[in-house]
Amino acid sequence: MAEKKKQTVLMQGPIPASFIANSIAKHSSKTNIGAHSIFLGQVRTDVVENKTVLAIEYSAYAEMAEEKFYHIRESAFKKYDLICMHIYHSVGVVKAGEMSLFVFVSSAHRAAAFEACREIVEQIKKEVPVWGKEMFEDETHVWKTNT
Amino acid sequence: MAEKKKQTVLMQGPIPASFIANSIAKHSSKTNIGAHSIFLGQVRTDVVENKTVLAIEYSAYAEMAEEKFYHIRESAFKKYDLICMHIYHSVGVVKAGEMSLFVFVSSAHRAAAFEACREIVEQIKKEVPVWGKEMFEDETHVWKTNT
Amino acid sequence: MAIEVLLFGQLSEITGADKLTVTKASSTVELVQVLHKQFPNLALANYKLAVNKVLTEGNTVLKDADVVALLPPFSGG
Amino acid sequence: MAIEVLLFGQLSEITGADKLTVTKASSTVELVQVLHKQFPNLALANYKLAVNKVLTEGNTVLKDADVVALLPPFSGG
Repeated sequence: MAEKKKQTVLMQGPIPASFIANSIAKHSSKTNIGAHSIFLGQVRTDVVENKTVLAIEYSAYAEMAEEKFYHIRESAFKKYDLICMHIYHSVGVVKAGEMSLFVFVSSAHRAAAFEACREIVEQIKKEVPVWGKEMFEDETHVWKTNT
Repeated sequence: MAEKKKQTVLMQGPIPASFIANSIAKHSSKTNIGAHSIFLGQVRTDVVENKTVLAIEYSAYAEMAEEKFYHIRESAFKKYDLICMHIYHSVGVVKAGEMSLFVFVSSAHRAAAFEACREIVEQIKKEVPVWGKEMFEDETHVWKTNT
Repeated sequence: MAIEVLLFGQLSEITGADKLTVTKASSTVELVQVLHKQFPNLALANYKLAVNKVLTEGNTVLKDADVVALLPPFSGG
Repeated sequence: MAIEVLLFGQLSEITGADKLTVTKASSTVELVQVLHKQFPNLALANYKLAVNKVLTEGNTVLKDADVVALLPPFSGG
């Protein structure tokens, strides 16, 4: 249950592929794991009113966000038979093609990992006080809305 | 649609974390992607009749397996709005804690990536002629059964 | 009495501030009235309130040193 | 006439072979009879047949150079 300790989810800047690889590699000693479900959110070059998004600048109500992330973790551990879970979300500028969200759920069998991962991502989008400012090439911006 | 070209899915030995990281990093130029859903199958130290599994040796009817993998890919591209997809499955010995299956599905929005990834994993377990021989510390073995 | 008000996202742009102190507000309804008077465009914005990091609906009594956050629709991920 | 027979997983262990050639079998039913006679333990095993990489059910006519695979329950992943 050491996995359930309070972690800091928010991290400055994009989430590098090497960071994800290190997270995966660390799990090779946990040989009770049979299934990992990973979600990665990547910034898209969306076109809004004929202008292309170059980057998203994320801001957060950090203290409340960390509490929400903690609550989401706890709920998932209660509901699903999980071995471990890691969540990382960027704050600051994340360019198109870079990663802003990394949800990593591990369990003995695949059903729990799949279902928990999806539920966690939906909860993050809905419940966590984070905002994305979509920045265009002409230095204007709009505020992202989640669907 | 270049992504739909026939790929070789079966690879010799375990799938390293660095290989997964490279796959992820390659997608940063595809800025129409918003969501990646990744499944990793890891070999567990299951206990069968009081003996601990140290490794699984995978064998396959390679020609038929590659055709099945291709069909699974094609079906998923038809059914879901996906940008790209990669599937890798080990043959040969994969030790406990190492990875034997890597399914990587990318789309603009998360629903398609999540749903396709899960469906693909279920189809692989059910439809692809691959067999796992669970090897114990005393050099005996049993044949794995999928649930 | 001092209520700390935090403003996020587009609400910081509307008000030109990410933090304010309001001294005369004994409830969230009163606080919102004060803020809308000071920043009329805020009344047009879509937001929720959190008192001490907990989302509130309806009217909530405020006490000295409470922290009230104005939260536009979340768009993380 | 020669039918190539491929054996996988536990079926290779039962038969001691992963490839066989059967010369007298005009259908999958006949082929299975020949194999079960040669390897009685095979009759106790659970498997499906694929003719030229396509799963078959029921009886299927075989022609020269067909490849018939005996597939125990899949356990990939």
